[in-house]
Amino acid sequence: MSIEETISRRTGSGKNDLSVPPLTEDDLLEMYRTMVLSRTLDERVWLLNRQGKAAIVASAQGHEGAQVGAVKASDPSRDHYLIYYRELCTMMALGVTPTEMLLGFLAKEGEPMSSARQFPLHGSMDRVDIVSFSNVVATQLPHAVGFALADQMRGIDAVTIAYFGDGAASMGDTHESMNFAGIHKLPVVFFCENNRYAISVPLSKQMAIDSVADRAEGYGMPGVTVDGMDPVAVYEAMYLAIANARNGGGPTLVEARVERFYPHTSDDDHTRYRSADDIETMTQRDPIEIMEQLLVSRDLLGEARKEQIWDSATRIVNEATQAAEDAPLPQPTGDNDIYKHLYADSNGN
Amino acid sequence: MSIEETISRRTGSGKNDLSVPPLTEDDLLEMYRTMVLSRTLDERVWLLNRQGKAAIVASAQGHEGAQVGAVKASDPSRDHYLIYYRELCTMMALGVTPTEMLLGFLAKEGEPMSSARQFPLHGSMDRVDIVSFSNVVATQLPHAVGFALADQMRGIDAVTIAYFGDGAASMGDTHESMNFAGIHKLPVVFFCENNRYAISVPLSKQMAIDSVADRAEGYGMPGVTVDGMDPVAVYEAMYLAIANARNGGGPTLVEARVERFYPHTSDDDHTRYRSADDIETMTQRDPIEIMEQLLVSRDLLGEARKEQIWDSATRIVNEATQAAEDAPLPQPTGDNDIYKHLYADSNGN
Amino acid sequence: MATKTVIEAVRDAMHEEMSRDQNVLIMGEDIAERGGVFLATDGFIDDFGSARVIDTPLAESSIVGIALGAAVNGLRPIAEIEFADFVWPAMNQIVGEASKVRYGTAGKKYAPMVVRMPYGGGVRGGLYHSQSIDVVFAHQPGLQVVAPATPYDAKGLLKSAIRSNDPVIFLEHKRTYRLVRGEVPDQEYTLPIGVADVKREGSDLTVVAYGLMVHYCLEAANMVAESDGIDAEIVDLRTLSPLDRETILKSVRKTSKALVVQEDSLSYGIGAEVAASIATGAFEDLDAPVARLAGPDLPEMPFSPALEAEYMLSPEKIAAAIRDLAAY
Amino acid sequence: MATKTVIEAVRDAMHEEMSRDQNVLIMGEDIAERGGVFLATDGFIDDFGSARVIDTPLAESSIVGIALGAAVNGLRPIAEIEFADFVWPAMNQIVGEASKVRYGTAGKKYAPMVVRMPYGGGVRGGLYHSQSIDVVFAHQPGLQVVAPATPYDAKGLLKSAIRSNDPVIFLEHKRTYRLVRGEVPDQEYTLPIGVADVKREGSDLTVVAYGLMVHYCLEAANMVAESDGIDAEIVDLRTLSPLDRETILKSVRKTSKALVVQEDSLSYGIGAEVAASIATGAFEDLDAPVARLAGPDLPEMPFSPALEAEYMLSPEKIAAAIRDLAAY
Ligand SMILES: Cc1ncc(C[n+]2csc(CCOP(=O)(O)OP(=O)(O)O)c2C)c(N)n1
Ligand SMILES: Cc1ncc(C[n+]2csc(CCOP(=O)(O)OP(=O)(O)O)c2C)c(N)n1
Ligand SMILES: [Mg+2]
Ligand SMILES: [Mg+2]
Repeated sequence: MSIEETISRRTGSGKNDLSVPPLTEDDLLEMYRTMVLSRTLDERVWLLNRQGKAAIVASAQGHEGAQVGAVKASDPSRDHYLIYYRELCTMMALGVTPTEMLLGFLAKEGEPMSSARQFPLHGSMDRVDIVSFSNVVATQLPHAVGFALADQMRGIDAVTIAYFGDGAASMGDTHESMNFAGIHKLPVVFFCENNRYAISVPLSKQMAIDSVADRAEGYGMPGVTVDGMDPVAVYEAMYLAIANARNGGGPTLVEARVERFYPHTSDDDHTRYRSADDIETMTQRDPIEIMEQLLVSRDLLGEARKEQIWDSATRIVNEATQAAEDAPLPQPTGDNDIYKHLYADSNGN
Repeated sequence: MSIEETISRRTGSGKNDLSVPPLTEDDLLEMYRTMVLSRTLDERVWLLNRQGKAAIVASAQGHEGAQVGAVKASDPSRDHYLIYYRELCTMMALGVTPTEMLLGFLAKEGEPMSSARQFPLHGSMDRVDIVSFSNVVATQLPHAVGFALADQMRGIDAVTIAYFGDGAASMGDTHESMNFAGIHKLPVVFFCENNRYAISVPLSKQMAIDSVADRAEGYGMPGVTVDGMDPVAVYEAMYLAIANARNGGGPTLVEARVERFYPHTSDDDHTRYRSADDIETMTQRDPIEIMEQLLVSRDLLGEARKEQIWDSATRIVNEATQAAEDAPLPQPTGDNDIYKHLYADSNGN
Repeated sequence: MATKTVIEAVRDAMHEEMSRDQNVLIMGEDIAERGGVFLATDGFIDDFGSARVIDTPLAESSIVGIALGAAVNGLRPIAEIEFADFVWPAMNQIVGEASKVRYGTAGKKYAPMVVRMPYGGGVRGGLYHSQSIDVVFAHQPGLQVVAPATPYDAKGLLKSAIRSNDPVIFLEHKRTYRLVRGEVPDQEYTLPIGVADVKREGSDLTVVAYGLMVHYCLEAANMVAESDGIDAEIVDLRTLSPLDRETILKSVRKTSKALVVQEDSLSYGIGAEVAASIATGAFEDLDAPVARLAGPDLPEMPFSPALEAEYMLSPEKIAAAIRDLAAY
Repeated sequence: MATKTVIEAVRDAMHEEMSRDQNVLIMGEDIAERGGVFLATDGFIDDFGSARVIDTPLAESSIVGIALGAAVNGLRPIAEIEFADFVWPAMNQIVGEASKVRYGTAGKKYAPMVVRMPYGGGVRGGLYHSQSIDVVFAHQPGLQVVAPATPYDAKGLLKSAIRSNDPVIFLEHKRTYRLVRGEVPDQEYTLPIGVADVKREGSDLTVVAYGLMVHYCLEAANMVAESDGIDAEIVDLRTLSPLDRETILKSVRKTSKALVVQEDSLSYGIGAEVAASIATGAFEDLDAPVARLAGPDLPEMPFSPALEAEYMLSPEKIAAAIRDLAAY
């Protein structure tokens, strides 16, 4: 069944109400640039970690296509992004700068999400509604549902995207959230980045089924699985899900099948639990290469432009590294007083 | 799809491996007697509650067919019953006496499950492995899965039945338990008594789907819905599920559609939230009458025998009431010392 | 002034705040048509509609987690947990998440929400309808924990809780719901969170308590005044966190003796912090060791009446402890 | 005697018990092929097989709840929670359920299980990899709560925990895992749960601590001995519940002064019960108010190094508190 059919069957809307605007050449190039920038920055953070400068990194490598496709389908000026730790490319796509990201990884002063109180990618952003309160897996799903409930109640036209992994699908919070969203037909899209592993636990020990999307029916919502290595396929699926949510059609569960190219985090060593074969084959498809092939096939990318894009990314990341390394570590005084922001002040702020 | 087909399709066993032994005349009469006894005792407890003698009662009226059918399909000499509070008829079918039950409702000395420390039906029995540790909805589901895991690991031939309601289906614990049982193909049957209400919350506010059994697919197990007002239908479905579990086929989710004839508990008033229509129609089918019709159609029940069975139940319940009323309330000394059974003694007991 | 019960005061506070502020909503089990199992929201569904009075599925973690998301995104949800005993599945969303929103975003996001729940024993609730879960919340900075004893306090504090821009755990002792009556002003008022209250002035010793125990302590104080001429001062904590150490210490510095009373089991309970704070803060003033009277260190309160009574404190038990302390 | 780290001692204890008793199994996230994120179960999958070393789904409530069911039905499960910060979703199954099995069945059923978890800060763990969650367990009668500081204690106590017929919460301070080394006997031994240990004898004052703080206190004691000639006695609680008040009081009666040190935030923490127990139990002996040194009342430990250091106690901060108390 096509994604249009799956969604329209469940929601009762006509299939023809749902159509996906094709991506322009600029869109495609921008997506590619973002993925390249994310990959370059990601590599840099691993380096900084190995140098003892970045305490921890959870890599988005292999997830970039899914992440850039999902953001492209959304509207950053009004939508809410309840991310988890593996969303480096999502952040890039939403316009967070490499310097801002690196301030997070190096826990430096000026870090925008939590003032370096939290792990990288945790806290919230001001410019775009990116939110990730905690490291506890799946807790963001009920939060996302609450965001959507608040919007629905006040008639605010925004969609909330709840990001999570295949491991997170096992948590009780995931079940409770999807159930509530289904009952109230809330404008939320559950976006699962299924990379077949939760740290070391493979999918077969995480669930007795092959596809997280198969759970959607049990919550009265459409569930679709998409090739997460293909940014355009993810864009299309997410566009339909988001459009449907925006039109009052309720939630959708979109599962993007991706690969986690690196170990779980910089503290992990995946050779302990992944077979050589598995490691070898998982990188045979790379979302960046898939995007390159598309661009090449459309005559949008030649070797020169490609080199220029990669070089530009390196330059940007170099500058960002410099800026972040130069930034001071926050000292627990003044604005960074650790006693600040415990409760609202007397003005309620 | 038939229940045989559903189960065999999922588990890969041949349909013909599964067959249900027909119930004998004695079986049917015994089931009827148990239901009548349960109904009579249930009525009595409401009376005792209205007289201020029983602190609380959650009625099984309307659930008796499902409960008696499920027990009939199991083997009390080895199976485990992880019940919840609404299992009065399950307890009767498992051979717990009306006196024992009434000692629980009146919180009297000699109460067999918790020595009157807990609400009625909470604690555990010695003769049959009936267990219900707590009032917190759905917590018994992971316990049941743990029971089954322990049996599976040691090659013990026992099946665990996990009882729960439609409301309990929403809890995270339910999701996590079914997921684990599915992965490890554990010998557990999830038995949902769906009475369309969780206290006052109707099914439509509990889930966006019509049938709890539809969730089973998402855990890689068969899910079947059965008319819970028909004891024989429940027996058959549960027999197949239990036999399949015993044969290593793994878990099944069996949903029995029942009606809750009385308010949630003696503290509730369902006219606040159920329409007159709903209350009127829900009692139009009664599991006891359905059983009577079956018995009559098989020439097993005439008016005289029927009267004798009901009279006998009343006599038994009268005697039990007397015995329970005569029993003393436990005093916090000696065996009922409230400091007892906090931790094991020095012998580990 | 009208005389109200605690449950009426709770209902009135929510009704007034929901009428006053469109962004206040209430969600929980059985709160809509049923009006709540204790009728705290009786009639709300008619007055405010199903968008603002939401019967949730039976799933506490999501009740709190969804309320939290809605709070951060602009609403002021009141999440009702049907009994405090059932809040454990939601502990992660309360203690783990809600408490850290403001802190963990360095003030950019915050969660104006109230989690209400009936707690406490002496109602034949057995192991799972009698629990005191207060210290688990009180231990977590970032939460405010309120536990009123009277209709007046309940109403004024609940209104403040709903208006607070940070999460409040609002603990209602279920035995006080209909048992305790008191005067409540007709005109609107609020009471500040974080301020204890001297419920009886006295000169011989200080008794610190909260919730139902305040009433038992007041009864006990009357007993010992009559029988032994002991003049006890009763401090009602009202807010468990942040703890108003100042009011407690002021009283103990005056009386030089302190008894801390708590319904919950003794060890690591609310009374431990109160007693420790007194022992350190009023060291030079104390004429006797700080005494604690609490439930026994048992998993919970048993069901059968005499067993429950053995577990539960009573005015008589408190009076005996007061006499002992006075005699030190 | 061999020198081992804490994590090696933990691993050895489990390995020995699993070899000794077929009914012991371990379940948790990443414990099989991965050998645990801290390698506590390194190699177990090869030695004991996948039926006894179970990689669970990412679902803490079920990890504990299933372990509980298995325990009641005859096994001795060890449930591993990957980080203590992630135990909150399982709180209901631990505090609500496991603690009450024996009590609520009047002794007919019981739950021989251990829930192990790495806790504590000073590891750049930020808000969600630094938490001390000890008091929430210690407050619940029916649980035993163990928090060793040394390899010797960790091994002996974990073996006892696995053999106990009632649930044990076993708290391993993750910063001690590789940092702390110590002698461990080659022959088999167990240590009794519920018994505190004097880790340093001294005459001037008593310092009570547990976990990582024991080592910081020992360092601090050496500092003040050298710099000020202060002779501090260090009591390591080892078990938080049941609390060994006797050993604590014996020490304080000797020294007449007490400092209670706790990494966790101050209010309603473990130290409150210890301080309150001392203040009451040793009232006549105390020459100074019981002092408490603890983390600040903040939601959690921040991530950036200087912020973390500001939150976290250190030997220097403890030494300063010892000097203050000695000078009282
Ligand atoms: C409740 C909880 N349990 C355990 C952890 C430790 N942990 C962090 S990430 C992770 C695996 C998550 O896997 P998945 O959801 O598939 O996301 P992925 O990392 O593969 O993108 C685990 C177990 C946690 N953070 N929260
Ligand atoms: C976790 C939890 N939340 C709330 C309650 C209060 N409560 C007791 S029974 C019940 C409804 C259960 O409904 P269902 O599972 O459908 O079973 P039924 O009573 O209809 O047989 C509720 C909400 C509880 N016991 N546990
Ligand atoms: Mg994954
Ligand atoms: Mg029901």
